[in-house]
Amino acid sequence: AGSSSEPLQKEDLVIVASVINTLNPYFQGNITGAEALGEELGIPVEIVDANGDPGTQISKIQGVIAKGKKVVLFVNTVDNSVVRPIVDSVKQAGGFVTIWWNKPDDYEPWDAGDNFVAFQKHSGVDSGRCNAKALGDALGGEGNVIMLPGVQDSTTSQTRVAGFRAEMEENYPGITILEERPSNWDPQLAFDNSKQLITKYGDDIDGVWSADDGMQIGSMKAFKDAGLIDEVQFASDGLYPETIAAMEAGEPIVGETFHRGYMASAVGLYTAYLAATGEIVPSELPEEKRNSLFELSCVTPDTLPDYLQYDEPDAPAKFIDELIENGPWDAEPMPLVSGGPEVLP
Amino acid sequence: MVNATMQTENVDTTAIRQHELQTVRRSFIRGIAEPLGLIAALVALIIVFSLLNPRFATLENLRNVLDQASVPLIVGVGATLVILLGSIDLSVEGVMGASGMAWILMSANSRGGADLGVWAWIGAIAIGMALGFASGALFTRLKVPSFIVTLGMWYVGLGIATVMYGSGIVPMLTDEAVGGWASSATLGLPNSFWLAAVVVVLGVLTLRYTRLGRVTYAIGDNETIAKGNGVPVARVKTVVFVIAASLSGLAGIIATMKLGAGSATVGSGVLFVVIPAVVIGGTSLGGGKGGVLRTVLGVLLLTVLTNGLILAGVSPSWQSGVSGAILVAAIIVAAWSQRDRLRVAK
Amino acid sequence: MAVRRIRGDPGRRHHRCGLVAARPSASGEVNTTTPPVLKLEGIRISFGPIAAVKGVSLQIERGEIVGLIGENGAGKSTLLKILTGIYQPDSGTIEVNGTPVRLRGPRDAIAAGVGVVHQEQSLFSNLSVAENIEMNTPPGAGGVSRLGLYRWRRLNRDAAATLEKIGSKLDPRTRVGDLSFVDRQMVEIARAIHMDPSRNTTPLVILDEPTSLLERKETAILEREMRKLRDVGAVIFVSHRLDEVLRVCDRVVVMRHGELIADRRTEEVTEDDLFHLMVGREMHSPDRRHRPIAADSRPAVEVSGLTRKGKFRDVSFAVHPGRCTVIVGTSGSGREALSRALFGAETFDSGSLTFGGRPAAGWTIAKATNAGVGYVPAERKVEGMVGGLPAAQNLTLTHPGPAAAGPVILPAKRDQVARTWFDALDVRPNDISLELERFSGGNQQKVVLAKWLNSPDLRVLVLDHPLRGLDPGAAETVNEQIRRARDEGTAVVLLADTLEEALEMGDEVVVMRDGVVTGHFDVATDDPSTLDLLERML
Amino acid sequence: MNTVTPPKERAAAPETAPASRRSLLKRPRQLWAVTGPLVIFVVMLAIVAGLTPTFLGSNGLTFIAAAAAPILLLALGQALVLNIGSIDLSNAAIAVLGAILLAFLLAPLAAAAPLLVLLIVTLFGAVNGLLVAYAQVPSFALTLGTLGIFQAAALVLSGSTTVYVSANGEAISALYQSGILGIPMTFWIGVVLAIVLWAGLRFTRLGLAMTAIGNNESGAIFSAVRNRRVKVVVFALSGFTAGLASIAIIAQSGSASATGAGGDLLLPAITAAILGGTSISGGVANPINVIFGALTVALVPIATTAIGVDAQAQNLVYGLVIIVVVALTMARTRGAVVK
Ligand SMILES: Nc1ncnc2c1ncn2[C@@H]1O[C@H](COP(=O)(O)OP(=O)(O)OP(=O)(O)O)[C@@H](O)[C@H]1O
Ligand SMILES: Nc1ncnc2c1ncn2[C@@H]1O[C@H](COP(=O)(O)OP(=O)(O)OP(=O)(O)O)[C@@H](O)[C@H]1O
Ligand SMILES: [Mg+2]
Ligand SMILES: [Mg+2]
Repeated sequence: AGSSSEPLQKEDLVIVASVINTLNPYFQGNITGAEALGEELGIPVEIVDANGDPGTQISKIQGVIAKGKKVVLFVNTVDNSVVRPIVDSVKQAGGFVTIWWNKPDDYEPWDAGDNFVAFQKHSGVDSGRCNAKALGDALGGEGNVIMLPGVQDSTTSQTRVAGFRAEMEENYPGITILEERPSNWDPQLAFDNSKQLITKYGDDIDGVWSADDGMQIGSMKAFKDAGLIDEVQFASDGLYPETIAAMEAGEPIVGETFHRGYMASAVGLYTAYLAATGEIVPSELPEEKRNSLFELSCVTPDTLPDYLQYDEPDAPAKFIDELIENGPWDAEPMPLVSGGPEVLP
Repeated sequence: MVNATMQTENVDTTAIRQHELQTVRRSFIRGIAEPLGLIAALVALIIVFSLLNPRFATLENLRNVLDQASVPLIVGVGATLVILLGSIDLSVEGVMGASGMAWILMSANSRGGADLGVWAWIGAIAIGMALGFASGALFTRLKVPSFIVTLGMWYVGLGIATVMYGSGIVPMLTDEAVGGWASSATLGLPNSFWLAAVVVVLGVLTLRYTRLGRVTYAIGDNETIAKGNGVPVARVKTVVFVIAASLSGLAGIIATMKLGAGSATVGSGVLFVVIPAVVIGGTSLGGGKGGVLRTVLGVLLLTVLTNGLILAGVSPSWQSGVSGAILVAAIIVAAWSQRDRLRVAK
Repeated sequence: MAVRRIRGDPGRRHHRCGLVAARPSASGEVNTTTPPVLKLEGIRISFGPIAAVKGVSLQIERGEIVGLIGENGAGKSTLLKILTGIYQPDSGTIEVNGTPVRLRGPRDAIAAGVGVVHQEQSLFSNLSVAENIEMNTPPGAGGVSRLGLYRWRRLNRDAAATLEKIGSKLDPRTRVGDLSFVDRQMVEIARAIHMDPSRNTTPLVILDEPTSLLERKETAILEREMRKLRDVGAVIFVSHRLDEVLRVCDRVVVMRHGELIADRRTEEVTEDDLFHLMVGREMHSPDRRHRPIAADSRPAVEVSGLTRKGKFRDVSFAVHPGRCTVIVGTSGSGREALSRALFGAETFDSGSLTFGGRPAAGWTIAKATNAGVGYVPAERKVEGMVGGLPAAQNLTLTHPGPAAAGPVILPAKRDQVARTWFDALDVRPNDISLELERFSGGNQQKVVLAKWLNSPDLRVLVLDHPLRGLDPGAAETVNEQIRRARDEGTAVVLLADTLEEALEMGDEVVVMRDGVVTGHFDVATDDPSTLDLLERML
Repeated sequence: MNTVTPPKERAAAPETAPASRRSLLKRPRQLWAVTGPLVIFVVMLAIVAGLTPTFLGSNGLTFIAAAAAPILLLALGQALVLNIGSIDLSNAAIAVLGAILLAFLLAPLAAAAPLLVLLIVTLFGAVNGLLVAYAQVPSFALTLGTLGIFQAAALVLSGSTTVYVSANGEAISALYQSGILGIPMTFWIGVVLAIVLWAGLRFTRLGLAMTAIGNNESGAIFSAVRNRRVKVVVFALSGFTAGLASIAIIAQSGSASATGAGGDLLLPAITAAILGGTSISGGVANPINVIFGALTVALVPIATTAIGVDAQAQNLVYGLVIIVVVALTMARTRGAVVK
């Protein structure tokens, strides 16, 4: 029983951002973005920590919905099983939701109606390709690489892995992928796995790819401890502040991808907000604006300075100004690139 | 009525003596049979893995295995004490997170703040002790099963770490010397292992030579009887929980130091290594039977297994299954000879 | 001091007249200077609605051995648990050696010099004999631990010395779990009398039914040891074996329904007097009717050449319906293992076991039960019952009879069945929904027995020390039930506590020693004496 | 000399009141044991409703019941296992494996799929039971091992990816989407099962045997209780309820994956069973109260959010609340040993 036809008033709204946990810079960016947007729009903000658990994510969101205000919701999903129940609840309560990163393949926003405003993400394949290119070039097209994916059945990790492997296969035939060790987005596990792989392959390893910067931090420490840090090149996704510091300090990180948590939540929430206030009618939007892939920038040590501006203290506010001026699909530096679903190579 | 008096002075005790000798011998054999089985299993694993990958049997890998074993060993000593009581401590990962995070924030790190040096260690372990004390006190005073108290304390520890982490950047160790201490070697073996070895020795001595240790066995065997013998049961249990949590805190520091970065989930996965290790070692979950050295064997077995499976190239998807199957096989083999129609195994 | 009024007991006088006066100790000297070792005044305690001890006053002098007797559930153990600090009385005062004490816990009692052997075994089976003996010595005081560190050699030496005192040569390093039942009881006694010599308290040693698990020779050792304790302190001795009490004690006090109702010097009373005081009726004279084997009867159970390695060897006998065979033997004779083999609780290696002519193949408890075998184990609390379940559930657990229709339990019918048995066996309290663990030992035993008697077709009943811990009145009731079952055609195999019991109950007596049968008597025709049996046992 | 009072007649002995008169009201402890879990849930719900008045009006109960459904189903099986003094650490993993199987099988088998899955997971449970009973190993260690095996099976079977129900999912998802009194059917399945199990424990010989084993297994063995078979049945039932939880998972999300919904329910389900008054050392279980235990477990995270606890402190509060709530509902007896 959706009630999407009547535009909602600001006073009736609450901005809600649900994150997987609060323990890494990306998820904290999600929170920052929601808070900045709330301030700009003058709408109260609630943060929901899923604590890494799908059940908790669903029930906490439902708890917020049950408080009564109409939700403008951004969900960084723990996994794709949470999407249907969350959308159902939001729909029932007449709120609006944008889902980020994961959703079931067979479930599209337009199947659910206007309350499921959009599904948005950055391309994982692009991220993997970006890293592969940087690593391949840094190694001069020759060498052995190990891979540290995230949680094995996460779509995000799987697309990044697919992109990385495809790029290597197509353009860097001289590079051998020694082994893939899923490290569950966990720096500690990445550290342990790297140690084991170091013992297994010793100085045969020339490059390390991690599916996110958190794991890369763990992996780099293992190579440091083994005294091999100068013989290995690293590439990963996320460009965490820690990674920037490391790159500036000259550590061997050759490739990164740039995207920011605050941008994702701001874009997601703003899209939902526009639908809530009736400024857009989701069912009238083209499919690419409802299942969307946003731009992801490749970063190398040379291009790093271009991106430092986005971590200045006032960057979120600036980005939100840009967002409100140009709309959710044209905000630099993450305009819409294409519609989903993402095609695996 | 029978003859009221019987000559007691000249009771023949030779049969009793023989019986005693038998029992002493029997218990001695039983005492070493189980660990021998474990050692045999460990040796078998080492041989198999060495055949599968020659890199397995190298000094470098030995260092690696010992380094990896250090955190579960330190935690395992505390877990053994708690399990000997017949209780269980699930709070390990939470306490590790809280202490590790406290330690890195009080040491020289990328977020700045004061570098408290030794005081960082003391402060971080104190947090562990406080959590252990809370567990012990809630457990003994409110009589809530340790399973639940420490489950709750797991979340509390994780919560404390999360709150300390706040919304800043990831705290990274800035002092390379500190960051590298755990994994660098003294006398050919990693420092973290030496530290774990000290903890293990202290654990063995505590259990063997202190009243606390002996009373821990007594409580695990039968708490009601222990109370009847004037054993201060509540106090002993609380102290054991404090020791266990302090060791978890120490392990949290070591793990954080190794990682070089603050992470609330620095302990993730440790619980599910340590408890199986204690159990495989042969310490009974019912309490009263087992010991620290057995846990050492259990930890080494599991660490070698993880390491060996990776070196042998077993697919990650299969890994938990292979470990599980080996755990199942190990406990069945260990228990097989003791099967009896009247035996009660919970 | 606030004395709580117990319902139905308004303002009862404290029974202390005549108890306070100093009396000569057994060793002959009159003790006028030293205060009494123990003085109790108006001790009361209740558990919810149950008033277990109702105003007990008692005084014990140095050098006395006081027998404490009473029916099951009279409150003996409860009173003694107050003395050992396990329960705190609702009201009343305790004086030890002239000074009032509050025993807030076992440690206070130990510090006051009270040692105890509890009715239930209370040793740590995973610790060594020495550790068990030393366990309740306060740390530091005895010197076995210094700065919290154990001194093993000292510990073992001290424990060995104490063991020596009671004539036991157990190695103090043995794990208690590896000991036999009897050895464990010796360790318990050693612990109770193990007092720290450096403290000059007058020890009070409490022995709560220490002999119910002991064989004759151990009992004799214990008696000797109790007499020795007279020289240094005093002893309270609880036993249901009245002959023993009369033999060893200087004075006997009798409890009934939580009160002290009599206090006698042992010279003045007979077993019959004590029985009357305890139970309130005359002792029945032992019923020695023995029943011949019916001409056409086939044995209900036939054991032939039965062997289990290390336990028993080549045992043969048969029991006919309506007859009772008693197996006697000392500990280690293998009779216990044999009785368990009959019930399928232990296996056997060779020989054969036949029930009603059918061989017992792959014998298990389930098969035995189906074949109409019942078994009352010696370790009642552990094996005999499910303490946490209500009595009615325990009673109908194995053979529900009308209490169940197929797999479904009929609660009303079940309660009816249970009530019938409660009335028949005079189980007290008469509350079928009370958890069985809350009944006294004798009453528990009645329920355990009823569990088997409720079988529609009980062919063989194996009883391992069924009177263990029962007061003489309860013992009579239980014996009556056993006889009744026998008279109704059940074959009974009984492991008796005493040789008298054996001759009273048995139609046949099988004597075992070291796992083999050394004697086989038909009581009616051979009329063996206890000495005949003893001869073959030792 | 020294006769203090004359021996009294037997009949004069004061006895405890007969059973009929020992009503619940006279035993506050027992009354609390029966009603505690319900009271705790209602009180917590009232607090949440008081702080966020719209909560009950806007489907709050529906959400709680929906979140509680898989927890309840797992907790019911766990309560049975705890009741015999064992523990089943693998049941949540079985639920995940079952969900993956169901997602695969629904399209080809349609209505037969849930039945087949229930059969398979019941067998998994029975294997746990067979090993515990006949190899006589501690269930904690054994199910910890099989937990690893089931997890690996889930990963391998699903190819480490999410498995979607490609057809015939409507009937199953209706269990989540439709309901009675606004409460989804998945939860009602749990309620019905709880009532059946409650009656089974109290009014069948099998149920009595289970409780007897949990109370004193040796005593039960000597009372000719078929302890091993009973254990196999109990673990099989735990597998069966895990299968029902698989159905609830598929009903809710239409897909399953090895690390997705369900796997994290192990500890919440144990907590729910204990909150429902189940003794962790065996011999006490009341499946009906497990319903309220599960509801409370589902309510706690919702409540922390509703009360407005800061996101970063939610773990901390969750941990404390669980301890306090269990402390309040625990069945305790004087002098009982708590491990
Ligand atoms: N913890 C308890 N809770 C409730 N009732 C109890 C408790 N302990 C003892 N009782 C009751 O108090 C009464 C006295 O029990 P007690 O064990 O002292 O008897 P006893 O004289 O030692 O009997 P026995 O000869 O069988 O050992 C009994 O009715 C018993 O059921
Ligand atoms: N596990 C064992 N291994 C080897 N010998 C044993 C074992 N257990 C008992 N024995 C020996 O077997 C013999 C019989 O023991 P058992 O326990 O059956 O006698 P019992 O039943 O205690 O006799 P009773 O009924 O008179 O007390 C004894 O000599 C005992 O020392
Ligand atoms: Mg008694
Ligand atoms: Mg014996």
